[in-house]
Amino acid sequence: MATDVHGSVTDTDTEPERRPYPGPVDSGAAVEVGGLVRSFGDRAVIDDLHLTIRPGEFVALLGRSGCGKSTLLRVLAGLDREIDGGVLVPRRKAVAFQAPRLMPWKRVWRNVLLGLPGRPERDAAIRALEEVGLGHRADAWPKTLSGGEAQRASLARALVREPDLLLLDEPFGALDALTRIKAQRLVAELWQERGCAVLLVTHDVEEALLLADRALVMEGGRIAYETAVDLPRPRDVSDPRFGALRARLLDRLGVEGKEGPEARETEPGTHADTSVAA
Amino acid sequence: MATDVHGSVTDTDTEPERRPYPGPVDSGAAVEVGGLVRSFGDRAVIDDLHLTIRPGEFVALLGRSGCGKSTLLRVLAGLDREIDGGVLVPRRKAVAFQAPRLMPWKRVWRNVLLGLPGRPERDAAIRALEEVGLGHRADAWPKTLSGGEAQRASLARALVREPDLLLLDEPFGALDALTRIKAQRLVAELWQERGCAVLLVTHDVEEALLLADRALVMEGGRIAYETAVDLPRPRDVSDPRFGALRARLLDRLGVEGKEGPEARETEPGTHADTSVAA
Amino acid sequence: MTVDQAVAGHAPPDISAGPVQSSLAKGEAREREEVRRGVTVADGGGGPELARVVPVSGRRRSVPRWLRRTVGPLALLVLWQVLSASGVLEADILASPGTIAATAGDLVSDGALPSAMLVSLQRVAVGLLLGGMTGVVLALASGLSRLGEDLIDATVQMLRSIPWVGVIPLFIIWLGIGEAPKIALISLGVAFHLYLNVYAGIRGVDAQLVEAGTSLGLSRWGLIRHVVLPGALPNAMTGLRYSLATAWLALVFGEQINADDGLGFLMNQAREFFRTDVIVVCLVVYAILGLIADFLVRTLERLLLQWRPTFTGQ
Amino acid sequence: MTVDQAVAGHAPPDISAGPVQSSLAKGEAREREEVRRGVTVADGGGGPELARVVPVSGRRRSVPRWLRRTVGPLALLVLWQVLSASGVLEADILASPGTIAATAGDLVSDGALPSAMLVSLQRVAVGLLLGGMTGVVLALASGLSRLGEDLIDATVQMLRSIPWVGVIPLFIIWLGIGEAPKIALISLGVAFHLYLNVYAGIRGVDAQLVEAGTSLGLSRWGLIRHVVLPGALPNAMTGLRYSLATAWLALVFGEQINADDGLGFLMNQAREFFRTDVIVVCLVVYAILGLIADFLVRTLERLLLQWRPTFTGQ
Amino acid sequence: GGASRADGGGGSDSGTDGKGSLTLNVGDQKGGSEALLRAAGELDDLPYKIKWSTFTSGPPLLEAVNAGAVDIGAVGNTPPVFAAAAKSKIKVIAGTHSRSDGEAILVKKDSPLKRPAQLKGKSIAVAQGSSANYQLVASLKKAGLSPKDVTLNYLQPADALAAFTRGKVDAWAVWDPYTSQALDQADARVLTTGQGVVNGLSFQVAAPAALDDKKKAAALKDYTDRLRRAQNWVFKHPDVWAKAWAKETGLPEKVALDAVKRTRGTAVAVAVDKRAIASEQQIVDTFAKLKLIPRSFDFGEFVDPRFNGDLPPSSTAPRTYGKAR
Ligand SMILES: Nc1ncnc2c1ncn2[C@@H]1O[C@H](COP(=O)(O)OP(=O)(O)OP(=O)(O)O)[C@@H](O)[C@H]1O
Ligand SMILES: Nc1ncnc2c1ncn2[C@@H]1O[C@H](COP(=O)(O)OP(=O)(O)OP(=O)(O)O)[C@@H](O)[C@H]1O
Ligand SMILES: [Mg+2]
Ligand SMILES: [Mg+2]
Repeated sequence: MATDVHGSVTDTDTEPERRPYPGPVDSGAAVEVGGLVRSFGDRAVIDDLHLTIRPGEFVALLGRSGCGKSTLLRVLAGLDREIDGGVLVPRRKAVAFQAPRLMPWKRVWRNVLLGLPGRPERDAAIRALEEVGLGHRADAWPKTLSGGEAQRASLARALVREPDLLLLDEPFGALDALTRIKAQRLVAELWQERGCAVLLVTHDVEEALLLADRALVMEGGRIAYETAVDLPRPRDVSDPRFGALRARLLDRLGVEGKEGPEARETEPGTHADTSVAA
Repeated sequence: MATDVHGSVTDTDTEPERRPYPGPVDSGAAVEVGGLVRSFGDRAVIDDLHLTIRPGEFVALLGRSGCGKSTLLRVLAGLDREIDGGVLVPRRKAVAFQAPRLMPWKRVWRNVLLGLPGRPERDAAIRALEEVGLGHRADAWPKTLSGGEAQRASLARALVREPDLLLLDEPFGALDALTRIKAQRLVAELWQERGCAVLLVTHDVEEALLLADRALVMEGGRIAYETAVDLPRPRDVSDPRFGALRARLLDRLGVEGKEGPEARETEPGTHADTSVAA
Repeated sequence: MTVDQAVAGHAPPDISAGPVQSSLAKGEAREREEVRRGVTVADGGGGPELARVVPVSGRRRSVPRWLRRTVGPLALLVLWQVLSASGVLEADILASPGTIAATAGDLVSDGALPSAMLVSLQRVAVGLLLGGMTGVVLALASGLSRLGEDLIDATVQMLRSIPWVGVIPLFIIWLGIGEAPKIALISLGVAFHLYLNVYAGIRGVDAQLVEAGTSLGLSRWGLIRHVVLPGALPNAMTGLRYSLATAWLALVFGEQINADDGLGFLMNQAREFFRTDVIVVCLVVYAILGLIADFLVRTLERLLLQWRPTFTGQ
Repeated sequence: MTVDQAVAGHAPPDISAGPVQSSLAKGEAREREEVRRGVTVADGGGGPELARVVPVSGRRRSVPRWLRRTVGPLALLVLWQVLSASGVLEADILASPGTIAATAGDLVSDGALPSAMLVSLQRVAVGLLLGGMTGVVLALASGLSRLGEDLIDATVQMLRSIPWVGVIPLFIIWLGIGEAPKIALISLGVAFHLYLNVYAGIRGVDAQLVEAGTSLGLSRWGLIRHVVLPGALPNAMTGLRYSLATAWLALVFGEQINADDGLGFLMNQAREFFRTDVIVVCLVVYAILGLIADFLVRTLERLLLQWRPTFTGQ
Repeated sequence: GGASRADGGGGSDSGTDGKGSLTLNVGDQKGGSEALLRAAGELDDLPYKIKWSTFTSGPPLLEAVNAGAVDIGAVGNTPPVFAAAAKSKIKVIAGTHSRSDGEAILVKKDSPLKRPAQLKGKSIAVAQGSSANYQLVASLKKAGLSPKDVTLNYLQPADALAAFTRGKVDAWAVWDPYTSQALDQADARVLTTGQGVVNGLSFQVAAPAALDDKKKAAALKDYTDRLRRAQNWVFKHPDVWAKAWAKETGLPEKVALDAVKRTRGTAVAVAVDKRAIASEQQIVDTFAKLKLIPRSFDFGEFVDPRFNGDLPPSSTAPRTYGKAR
């Protein structure tokens, strides 16, 4: 397992904290969040959130739409600093935003290379794009991409980097089943190879359970539920433990929890017992 | 069932066709597409596509990312006219685009009412927003919405209209499991009540099978596969016929087709037998 | 696309006749639905009224752009000629195009106009360069940082509103009566225009893209180069449009200062000497310069803004 | 947000020391990974180097915006006073702020300045109104339709580059020497500025939003009102900035024609009779007008563009 | 004076004086005819209306005359030449002759230049096409120089003042009241004046259309008579006039008084006779030679002598306040 390694302390290289918060600072963590608060106006979207991610850990973040997942990611990416609380993150981060956010004035391959150190070559971009099945669109302008293509370009852009923390905000949401599987596999492989910490926001419980070491559920501005996914890899959705975990998570997410280990086999996917009236 | 009623001919009120194409023009169809071609540069993204949708029919459109689904929708919405071929669509259409496309300069509730005839009241918008769980954000500026919230606002905007054809481009892609179920239910209810034709682009095979009368798979610029979903409503994912259909569709979409009716129970969701190497 | 195009193939939904809609109006809709679905299969039902999506050919615009754009100016010219010929526009109000052409011919053949253009062109070139750099640098300073904005923006907004004719004496005192004050005047005009537009452009760049750039690890300069400046480019083009025109317009004032050649001088002199025909020739030259500037900027825009699928269409 | 903010809490990834990266570089990455994961648990591994995300307080800007913006102009004023007091700026080059204030006081107390301002203000108001409407209507015509563009745009681009001083004689002939030519001059300046910016704004509206509007069943006018115009608003604001300044600047020329009052007249007369101090007072008035215009437009922007989360921030 | 303005309202109506159905449109400059007539009390019993229009200088005023927007206006001896060269619709109907001490070439007090001949190779500021332009050319000619022997720096008075003060030019050819002002404020001294070099004439220029209108022509005659009387009044009351003039223009009173005594007050109304035409023709020919106007023409065609009547000939010596400063 990848998550059981945490080593000695590294220097954090920042000024002393202004507002001390509980929790270890000098652990060998990849992410250390303590007492984080982020408000828009009166509404505290993130409210006293605590989170530690170990180096090399793959964490999935689930939660209702609008619960503050993207906001948390922006804070971790260092993009939103109107916060209270302590946040320690690696210097080297890569983000795939929820919206693709490609620079419209750069062709796709240039978008992929944007910000890379050195003088990366076009080939590097093409290779990355090919991995997400976009090699043929490398020279396109971003605004001519389809929704899924743009999302994949954005993913490729995040993945060519070599970060210590990879932040992925619903990176597979606009992909069809097959493309999604391939992209998931790609992320899993890269994570394995590089050993970076990953925080993946997703709405797909199975995706979370297939990929992550740990699944978090955000609610009320904090991590309301957390479960280790201690299944051996490669994981199999047909594994009863998988089914149990899924049921528990879906239950936590408010989808009617008929699903138990015993009901699993008749309740596929996230749609559980959804029935549409007619 | 809603789809077995088609009545007498209505006047199409258009000039005679310039380029005759096979297929009935005067049928009581809600959408009539014949020999549609749409090229970007040399690449024909839509290539001799034929499609008929009956009034009140709910059609799901699946296909690989970048296969031309959104392009087809834009043509049907009358937004893209650099085409060859014949396209007949109702005058009254409503579209929820893949990206939310909210007017950033109008508060959410005003976005919802945009383009409605008469002098619709704020209340109408609030009600529509509440149905998608966004009542509390009615006064927000679009750019402060979360991804899922924006998508729901866009959906609400399409649903307050009373079209003869409702075009939905992955309207639930950014929603969490519970919100998604609610939104699906909402669309199903409205469709039932209004009897409009619906074309739903989705990547979720189960979603397609739960909602649609017919599922299409687009490939190579045309409708490569088509299957009626002749299951009684309300539908149940645990129904063996449902499983069989899902397996067939997934197979058609390129996800390794171990799924058969007999394997269904151990292969939940769209992820079929995906396993992630570790 | 234009509104023309957008609306043509897509008649607005003509639902206005129906009763006022409630949000997701249920009652009325249900009744209609029942009729349609055959719960009361009264008339056998019928599909909705269909409309054809009329294809437009992608290459329908066979007349090249620049040619179509000459229509307006040409029409103006024709109008002028017609009015002159028909006597509506008397010669002492505005000479006919023919007379003007003759005067222009004289001015060209005696070398006055070419030499004036040459002299002015040099001034304009230098002024554009200096003013352009100043304007862009100031816009960057004040567009990119709050401090810069606090210091620069109000100051520039203030100075920009000053009529430069009034400052010419100060310019003479500071810069003498050689080329310096002329070029300074041109530069000032150019700088202010570029400043205003580039600044607005920078402040109009989508914050989401700036965030994305930051998160990609772009350095400050990288962010400017790859995100902020390209994002401000459309506005910068408007600024350039202005600047090109302004540079030539500034000549009228700049070449009041101890000049004995140049387009501005020619025009001032003509005005001083009541040479209406020469004035009109100068005006025509200015108009042509405006068309050239427009053509240049359009070409630049086509090259630099091709990524931009805006309302502009094509 | 500004680049400052964006970059400050987020040091650029310092990977430059590493070897050149291949796309999703596998070989080298794998080695590192093995070390880190403990396949060779050599040094026990260590987390990556962490950096604190330094919170910024949301209400850190206690000094109000308009106050901070006075810094630049005030600094200029102080500089002027210092230079004057220290004798670097001799009185015959540029009188000291004190002298100018005294002159201004005289001009105010004898009613010359207030009456001039009042007269000019009326002209400016009418000119702004007429020119503004003309400019916006032209911009709409040419921004919204291809035909309009073909007919109007090149023509306006051409006329815009014409120096209006040169046309004053024609104006006198056509419009007489009353209020008409003065207001015409102001209107022209205003119209061209608004045209240019609004047109650019319209042509910069996101085509996707226009599509969305069309698909929502907006009529042609609805599309203009709800999509195109709001989308062009940021540019229109830049145009307004220009227009406000231009309207006052045009007075300098407009009030050469048969005027015996007005700011432009005051300035022209002062120039005619070497009243350097009055000229400077006029310049200062213009500068203040510029600041007021800036303030007005900023306020408008705050009201009308609050939806716009751009690089502007706050 | 100045209290009797009929309506002091803003707008372009600079104001109207007098009563009656006939309205005379008069083009004026600040501190010009209107101030003069008012100060002399000549506006108190007008049998027709005068509508004043104010212009910054002679050329735009003549543009307005040409356009028929004003009926009459006063300008110097040079603007009519250019206006006539451009075939403008103007007629010179009356003149005044004053001393030409105000038309001067100025140098700095500490300048080594003593005689006009020493101007060779020097840089001289002058407003192109102004009366000073002719004066300079004529003075140079008198000193045996041609314009090619010097560097001409074309500058408007306000700009020239700056250049002259800061020593960017060696000399400055200019007219009153600028001459008085420069002498007073800019450490200047007179190198030479236009006395005996230029004709010292100023003109009333009318629109032909107004002259063709019988009633207007009569009013014009009355108007020029009033001007002549006002001119006589000025000579007798230089201080009062200087004060009024200074108030109108913002000139320092001392400068105004100097200018009045040097030039303005010395004017006598004269006929636009053969001699006046001949001296203007000289300007025409000079400018034609300098290519400032495209070709020479007959200035006489732009003169209407109908009001010459009993006026003294144009050679009448101007008055004088004794030794000019
Ligand atoms: N700038 C802002 N001003 C006000 N409210 C905001 C702003 N940005 C985000 N919010 C609100 O904060 C809440 C959390 O937003 P966030 O984007 O983090 O949601 P999310 O968990 O990512 O949801 P989704 O799954 O839909 O993307 C939302 O309700 C959103 O409307
Ligand atoms: N304006 C354009 N110019 C060139 N190519 C385009 C343009 N618009 C779309 N395309 C291409 O056409 C193809 C189909 O696009 P479309 O948006 O229809 O895909 P889609 O089926 O909706 O995919 P997705 O599921 O990813 O949204 C894509 O490969 C896209 O890159
Ligand atoms: Mg989100
Ligand atoms: Mg799509």
